[in-house]
Amino acid sequence: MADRPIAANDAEPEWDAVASRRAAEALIVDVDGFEGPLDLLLTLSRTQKVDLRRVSILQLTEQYLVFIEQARTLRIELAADYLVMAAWLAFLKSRLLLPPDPTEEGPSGEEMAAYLAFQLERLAAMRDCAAKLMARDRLFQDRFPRGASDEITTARKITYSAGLLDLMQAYARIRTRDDFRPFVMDRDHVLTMEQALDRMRGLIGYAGDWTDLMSYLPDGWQLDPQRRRSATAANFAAALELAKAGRVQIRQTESFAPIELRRRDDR
Amino acid sequence: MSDAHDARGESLFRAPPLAEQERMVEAMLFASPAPMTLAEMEARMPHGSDPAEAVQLLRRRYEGRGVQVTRVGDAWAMRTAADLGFLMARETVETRKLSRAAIETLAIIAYHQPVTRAEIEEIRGVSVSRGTVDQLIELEWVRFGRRKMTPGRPVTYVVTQGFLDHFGLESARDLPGLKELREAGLLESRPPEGAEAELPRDDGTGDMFEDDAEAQLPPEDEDF
Amino acid sequence: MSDAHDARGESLFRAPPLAEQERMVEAMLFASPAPMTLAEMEARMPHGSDPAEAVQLLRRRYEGRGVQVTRVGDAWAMRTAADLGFLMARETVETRKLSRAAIETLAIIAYHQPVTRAEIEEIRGVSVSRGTVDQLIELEWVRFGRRKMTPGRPVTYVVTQGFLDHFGLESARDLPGLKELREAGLLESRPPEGAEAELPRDDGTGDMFEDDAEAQLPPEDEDF
Repeated sequence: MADRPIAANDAEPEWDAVASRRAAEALIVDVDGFEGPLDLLLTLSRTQKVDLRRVSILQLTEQYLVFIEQARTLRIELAADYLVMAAWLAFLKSRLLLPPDPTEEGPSGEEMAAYLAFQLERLAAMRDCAAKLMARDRLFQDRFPRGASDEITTARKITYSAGLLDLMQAYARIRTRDDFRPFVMDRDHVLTMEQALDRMRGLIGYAGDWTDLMSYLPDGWQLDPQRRRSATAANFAAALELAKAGRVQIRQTESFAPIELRRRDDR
Repeated sequence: MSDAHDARGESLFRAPPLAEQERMVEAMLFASPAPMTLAEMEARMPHGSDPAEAVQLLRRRYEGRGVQVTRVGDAWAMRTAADLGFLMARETVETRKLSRAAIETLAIIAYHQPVTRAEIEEIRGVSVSRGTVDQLIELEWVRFGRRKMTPGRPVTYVVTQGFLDHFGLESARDLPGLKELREAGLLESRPPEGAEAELPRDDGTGDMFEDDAEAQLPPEDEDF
Repeated sequence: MSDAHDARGESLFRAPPLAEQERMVEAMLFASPAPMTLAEMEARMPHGSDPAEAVQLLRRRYEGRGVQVTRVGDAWAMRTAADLGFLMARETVETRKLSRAAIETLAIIAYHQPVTRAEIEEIRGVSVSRGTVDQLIELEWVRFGRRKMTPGRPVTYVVTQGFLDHFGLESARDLPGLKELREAGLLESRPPEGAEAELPRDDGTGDMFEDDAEAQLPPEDEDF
C-alpha cells in the first residue's frame, strides 16, 4: 500500500510562474523520498534543530499540516495514511490547545504528544542502529571464512537441502494451484455450501422482499434431480449461515411449505 | 605441553591431552565452513574430551593473528581478522544491495526480537512491503520465532546465527547500543514513565484464528 | 619517506613489519579457495612485502598444530593435519536439492500433521510414491505419528525435531499460514483471480468459521 506513498497528479498547466513550478517539483521529489507519515514527521522534526526529546509536538503538528495542505494545493495525490495522520494530528492539536475536559474519555493531549515523540525517537534510534549494523565488519566484506572446501574427502555422504522459503513456497504453490481439485470425488454434480454462499451473498442485496429459496438455485441446476438436490441443500445451508450472520431473515409458514428469505436492512 | 593438563585429561575416560584436543578443535573449526557448536565438536572427538576448554585455549592462541576464533551465538568459527579485509578484495561476495526498508526492518527485528510484522509496521510507520522480509529470510538472517500469545497468535521474526556471523556479533546481546536503547525505554512499545497514551494501533487482530485454521488439520479428521 | 637508506624492507617502501606480513599471509591462505603462489600474495600485499619470508615464519608457527602450511607445487595452502583426518570424515558431504515432489510432500506434512498418505494425495492432487515419503523418513525429517481413528486406522506422518532444527523453527505451529505468507510477500505470485474462493477460511466470512478454527487449535504445548 505504501510502496509509493505519494504520486504526482498529471501536471496542470495553470502554474506558469517558473518559481512555483520549481517549488512544486522540489516538493514532489521530496515527498517521493518519504517512507510514510512517520518518516515525514521525523524529517520535519529535524528542522527544529533540537534533541528529539525536546521537540515541540505542537510546532511539528503545525509543520505537518502545512506540508499536507501545500501538497493538496499542488494537487499531489496523497496516500491515505498521510491523510489519516493529518486528521490525527489535527485532533491532537485541538487537544493540546483546548483546556482539558475532565469528563472526556481517553488519553490527554499531553499523553498523545508524548507517544508521538516516543515513536519518532524510536524510529530515529532504529535508523541509527541500522546504520551501525551495516557499518560493522561484515562477513565476505571485511571478514572471511575459509576459502577452500575440504580436501580430506574419504567417505562421501549425500545430504539434501531445502530452505524455509522453498518449503513455504511449495506449500503456497499447492494451496493456490489453479487447477486444484480433490481427485477422490467427482464434483460435477455437487454444489458446495461455499459456492452457494458466494452466489447468495451477491444476490440478497436485491432481495428486499420475501423470495422463495428455490429461486436462488443457479441456472442448470433445477432439472437434473441429483444436481437439484445438491443445490437445494447447499442453498439452504448457505441461507442458514447468512441468517446466523444477521444478513437475512428466513420464514416458513408450515412444514414443507416454501422457505422464503429477505434481506435484513437494520445492518 | 603441560603435564598437569595431560594428567587430568587422561584420568577420566582416557581422553586425549588438552593440547591434543586443542589441535582437534583447531582442525575442525578450520575445516568447517559453518560455525560449529560445542556439542557438534564433542560428538566427533574421542570420548571424555572437553571442547569448551580447548576452544578457549585456541581462542587465546589466535589472539592478534590474521585468523580469529570467534564466537557466533552458541557456536564457534574461524574468520579472518577484520583489519585484513583489504587483502581479500577478490574474494568479496557482492551481496544484493539491500533496500533502506530491508535494512531498517532487519535492525528492528534484531533489536526487538521476537517481533511481529504488525510491530515492525508500528515502529516504521508504514506497512512492510512485499519482498522485504522475504529477502531477509532468503539471506538466512531472519527466521520465524514462536507465535506470540496475543489475539491472532501472530507469527514472530527473530535473527539467526547467520546474522550474528555476518555482522560479527557473539550474541544478540552484543548488538551495538542495545543497553542504551533499553535504558532509554526505546525497546518498549510504550513511552517510559507511565505515559499510557491510547493510540490507534492496527495490530491485525481482525483475522483471529484464520491462519491457525489454515495451518491445522481439517476438523473432521482431527482426533486429539 | 626520506630515510630510504635503511637496508630493511620495512622502511624502504614502508612495508609492514614482518610479523604483520605473516598475519597477512595467514589470512590470505585461509581465505583463498585455491593454493596461492608467492607472486599472487605479493601482488595483494603492501609494496615491499616479502611473502617468502612470511610464509616460512607462518609455516614454523603452525608446526605440530591441527592446521599445517603446506607447499602445493609452487604454491602454498593451509590444510588440516593429516593425522586428524578422522575428525573430518563427516565433513565430506554432497548437497542436493530435494525434488519438487519431496518438498511439497514435506510442506503438507508440516502444515497438516498428523496427516495420512491419502490426505497428502488429496491435497497434492496426485499420488505420492512410496519412495518420496521413505526419503523424508530417511532424512529424519518425517516420522510416523499415531494411527488415525478412522476406518482402516491408517498411519499418519508428522515432522521431527530434526526437521524443526533444519528449518530453524521452534515448532511447526510457527510456520506462517497462507494469509500470513501472502501478507509478508512470501508467495511466489498472487493466486489467480477466483482461486481465492477455493482457499478455505480466507473469504471474509470470519465469524462463520471461528468456532471451527478454535476447536482445531492443538493443545497449547504440543511437542513433536
